[in-house]
Amino acid sequence: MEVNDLVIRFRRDGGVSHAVNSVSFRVYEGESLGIVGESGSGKSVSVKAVMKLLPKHAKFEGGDITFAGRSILPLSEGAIRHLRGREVALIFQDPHAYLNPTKTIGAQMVEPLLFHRMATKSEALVQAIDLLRQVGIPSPELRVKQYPFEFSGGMLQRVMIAMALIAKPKLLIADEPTTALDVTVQAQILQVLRRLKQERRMSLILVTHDLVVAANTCDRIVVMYGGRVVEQLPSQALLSQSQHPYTRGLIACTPSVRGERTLPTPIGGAPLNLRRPLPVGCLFAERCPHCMERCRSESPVLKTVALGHEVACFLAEPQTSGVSA
Amino acid sequence: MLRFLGRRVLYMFVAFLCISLVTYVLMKAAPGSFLSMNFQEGGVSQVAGSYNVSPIVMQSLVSYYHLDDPWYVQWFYYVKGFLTWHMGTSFEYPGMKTTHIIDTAFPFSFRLALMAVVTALIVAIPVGVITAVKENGWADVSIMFIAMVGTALPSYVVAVLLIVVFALWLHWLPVIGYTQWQDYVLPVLSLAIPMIGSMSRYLRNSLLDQLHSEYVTGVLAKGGGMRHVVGSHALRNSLLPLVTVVGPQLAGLMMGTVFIEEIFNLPGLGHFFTSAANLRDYPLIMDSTLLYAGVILIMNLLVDLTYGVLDPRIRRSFDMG
Amino acid sequence: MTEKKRTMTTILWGRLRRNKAAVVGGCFVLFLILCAILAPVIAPYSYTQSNFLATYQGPSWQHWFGTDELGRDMLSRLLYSLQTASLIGFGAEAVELTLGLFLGAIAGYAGGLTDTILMRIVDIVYGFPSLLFSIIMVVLLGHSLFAILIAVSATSWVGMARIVRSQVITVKQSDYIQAARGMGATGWQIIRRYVIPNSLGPIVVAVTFGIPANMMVESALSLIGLGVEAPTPSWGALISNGDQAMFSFPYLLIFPAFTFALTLLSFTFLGDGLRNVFDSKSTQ
Amino acid sequence: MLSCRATDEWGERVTQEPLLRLDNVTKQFRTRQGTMTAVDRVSFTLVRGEHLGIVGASGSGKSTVIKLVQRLIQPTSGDIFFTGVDIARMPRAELRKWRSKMQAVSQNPYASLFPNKTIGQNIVEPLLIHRIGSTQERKEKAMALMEKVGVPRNQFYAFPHEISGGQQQRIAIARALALQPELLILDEAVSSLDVSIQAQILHLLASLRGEFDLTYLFVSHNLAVVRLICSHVAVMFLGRIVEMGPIDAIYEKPAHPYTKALLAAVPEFTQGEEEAQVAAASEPPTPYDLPSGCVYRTLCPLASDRCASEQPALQALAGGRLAACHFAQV
Repeated sequence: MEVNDLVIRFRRDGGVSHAVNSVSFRVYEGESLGIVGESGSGKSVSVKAVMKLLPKHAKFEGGDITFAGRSILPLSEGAIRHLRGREVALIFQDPHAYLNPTKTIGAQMVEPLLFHRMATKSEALVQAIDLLRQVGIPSPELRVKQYPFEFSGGMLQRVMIAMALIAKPKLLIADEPTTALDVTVQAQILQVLRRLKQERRMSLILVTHDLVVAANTCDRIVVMYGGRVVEQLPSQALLSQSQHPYTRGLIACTPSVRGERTLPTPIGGAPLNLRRPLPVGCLFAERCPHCMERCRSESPVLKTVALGHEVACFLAEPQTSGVSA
Repeated sequence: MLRFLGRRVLYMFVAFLCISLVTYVLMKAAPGSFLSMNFQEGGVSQVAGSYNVSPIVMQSLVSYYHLDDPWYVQWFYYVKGFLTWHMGTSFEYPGMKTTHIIDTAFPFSFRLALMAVVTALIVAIPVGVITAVKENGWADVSIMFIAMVGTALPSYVVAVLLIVVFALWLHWLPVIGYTQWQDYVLPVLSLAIPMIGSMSRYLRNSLLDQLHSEYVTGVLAKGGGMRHVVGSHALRNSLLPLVTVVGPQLAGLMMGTVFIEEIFNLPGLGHFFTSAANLRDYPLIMDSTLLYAGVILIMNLLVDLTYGVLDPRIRRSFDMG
Repeated sequence: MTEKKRTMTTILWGRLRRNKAAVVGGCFVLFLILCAILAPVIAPYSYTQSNFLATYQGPSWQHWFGTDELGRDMLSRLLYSLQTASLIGFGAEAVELTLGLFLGAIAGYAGGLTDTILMRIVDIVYGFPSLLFSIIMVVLLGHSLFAILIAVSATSWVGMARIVRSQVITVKQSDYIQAARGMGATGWQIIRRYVIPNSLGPIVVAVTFGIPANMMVESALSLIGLGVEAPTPSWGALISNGDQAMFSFPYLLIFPAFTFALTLLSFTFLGDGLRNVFDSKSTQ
Repeated sequence: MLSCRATDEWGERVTQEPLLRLDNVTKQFRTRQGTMTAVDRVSFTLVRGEHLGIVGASGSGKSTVIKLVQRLIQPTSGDIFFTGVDIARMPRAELRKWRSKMQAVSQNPYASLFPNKTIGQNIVEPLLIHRIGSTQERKEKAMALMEKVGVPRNQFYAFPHEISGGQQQRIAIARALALQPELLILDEAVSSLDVSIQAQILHLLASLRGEFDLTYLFVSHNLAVVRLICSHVAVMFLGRIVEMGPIDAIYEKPAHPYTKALLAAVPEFTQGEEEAQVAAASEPPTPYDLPSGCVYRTLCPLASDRCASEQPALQALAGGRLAACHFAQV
């Protein structure tokens, strides 16, 4: 999967919202990629765009998305449906919202198989029950007959994972899968995700606002700000080698239950308002502590500073010491 | 579910008693009715005199209507009479039992209403689905504009407009009579058009709510097409809010026939009701009111039951208590 | 832009002005109200003045909308029936609003047993065949304007009560009411300062839709001969009158039917516009 | 009563004057499914200058505690003392006075701001309610507060829906400060914000604490955030406090297994360390159907027969800590 220079705008009521302003990233087979950014950074829009699941008023204004060597953007609705659910599966932040409240769990779980005519209803149900057991749901035979409102958030997120995996996709995209959950449940869900990714050798894209979650779950991390990728690097390099001021800022902001009890250093200013015209130059300039004159006039492009490490900042310097990617 | 059903039926019964009590009180309070005689001075002979009826006839009427008993006994007989379909005789058509009039006229009105509902549903559901799927397209905007006009007008104004166009200008359809099928086209359409307007608007809006909800993205992400989204998920869910509006509308429709029958001169219950109202034929007024009330209550019960069938959340919560 | 003093009203007003159908509907409603008020001034003839030498005259310069079977000027009769309809429409709505606000607010705000009892009553009244009930009321109370006012509003207040109640409950449960309670606001302060202003939207919309609904009931009653006492003109009476003579003198049917339809439509467009304005309140 | 006040130094200097004391407070709700005990015999004391954090998962009753403290709901049993006065059963009219000394900032700033009033008017509102000052004075005060929380004065006539989430939360804080409260209740006050904004608000809270002599009662599910603002912490599970005490001691060495699990589950930059032990999937008990004995026992790795038969009471441990576990020891 490869995304290149993607630009997406929302047009509504005469206003334009610059949701995604040139985003590029790649996921390799069997790899897990974390996409990190705060609200309005365009991370959710980017991954939904991958499967063309955006509302009608979203417009692709540039760029290209390829999956397994095929370009996706020119595909017809019918052709893209062959990919959805079978090749690429998605799970979302709020499982209660993403399931039809009036149909049973079982009926909704088998849908990917039925849509793609991969199994009969009864075969599919057997698979569904088996998968529910794999994601750790007790007595799945009874659970498939229940409705979403009879599940807790954590249990339902497990159901979503099972449902996403039923057609054996090559890539799983998880959009903020644990944001709405309690920490203990979050830990369980992430563990399930990691385990299944290993077992099934699929690729995983984890979209999250939590840098820590991404770093702990994924091999590589893409940091987004204002609808652009500002840094891309291996997870192990995050703490020691990240260079973009925004990434550094995020790390500094993140509170911890261990170590020194000092207040985190905040990033000043307010997040970019994507409804206004975009500023010239670096989108982070206004909040950047190292902002130079050049940042206000010229937009920095991603440049490689080490193997698998790209930074979109004028101050970024190539790493001399070898870093294991 | 059974407990829920029991509670609803019990509630319906209570509501029916209340309505019958109100109509009963109104009937007693009506000025100029011999039924209000136990409020009047002088008793049977006096009233008989003022109605130009012989005291013997009057006496039999009095005992027939239990007018010498206290009010709650009278009320009891009134309700019992309705429930056992043994109501009094009409004033206007002496010798004719009101039940007889209702027996012949009500099915006519009911058929008219039913035809209108079926027509409305046949048109409104596809229209609602198409406009919702093509949200904000030209078809959606123009159809919804027409639907809003339809909603704004009462059936009898629609009737007049239809008559003007189809009977007066184009001479396509007849306006008077009720023997051949063409006679029914305009009355049914006049009843159906306002309903098509409001039903398609409601269906469109509730279907749009569903289509905008996130689970639709979920279905699409699984590889489903619009056909799956609408057919096996959204339409069913959007019927729930539709049922809420359709129920009371059906009830209103039963009454809407009153005016349509008046305009088209059709011999439905509404027609008799109108003349009964004008001529102060109290027994007929009260009995048909009770009948309409009963129909409305049954409709509401059906609406509640449909809720239970359509929404598992409600079904389960009923099970719990 | 935010340094200037602004209120929610001006913002909502600005939004309403952008909806063309609502503006046209609103202007027409204003025009109708003016016509109704000024009917005695602008009507070319009295609505009772008959002229047996000029019966069934088609539209002409003397009689724009023609004359009826008694030679009465149709334009004047239409203007006066507009007056009747407005009196009933607005008057009954005022009655409904008072009852609905009072009972709905009490039920919504008090909750508990009070709410249950009041809402049961509302449910039962809701189960009444409302039009038939209005008819019975007219039969019992007579044909006076007041009687019809009562007949029209007798059952329709329940709708308003339901809207008010649900609105009050929504607002009452909102975070900002909790915040106000936490600040130490008294119950009365909360109702006056937050509950009423924030629940107004749907109520205003309901009123805008309620007025034409009342007009419909009024004209329906007069259609079957139970409206205001003749010779006071009313749309329903004019329509039923025209209905009888439609093949020979269609203008007697067309003019009242079309003006009535136009009146109802303009109210509906205004109401629809208002609903959109209030719906989009929070989403900008 | 206001004789002694603590200076603000991370709650280091603590006076013995309790600002808020809950004594065996229980709150039960009657619902369709039966009686639900949302808060079960909760007791704690908050001294002026201390800052107490209440942590727990959703449904642990922490929000209910906050509502009880504000007396937005009435406790089923137990006493709540605020500045030494029992407010649990105080008539509403009298409560008004006390409420001005105790203000709250809620999780969702947008929903808690009056939508029909500009942000300036929102700050003026509590002053209006208590009829403090003239129109001009109120406006001046609101402007001053806006500046204190870092919102430019020229935003006075902006509406809540026109400003960003971080700004909205600043306004909510300014509004809470308008009445010069002693106790500021923060109900998940930074949970809905992005980390970069969250850090800004935390800084703001830390600086206001000294300036306005505030005592914080901070409810959050985020253990890391609570640690930055509070001196003490109470951990709740299904309506009960399972562990309570000075924050450093508890975070370093949790005594209750639930606290341990909570702390272990907080994601940390681990740099490839081995994964923390995560409990297997099991549904926590619902408040309608509590297990016998210890409420945590169905999830607890240490559970024994004694836990099923005997409900552990909060017992004092070394270092001023309390824990409700049969196996608790430090």
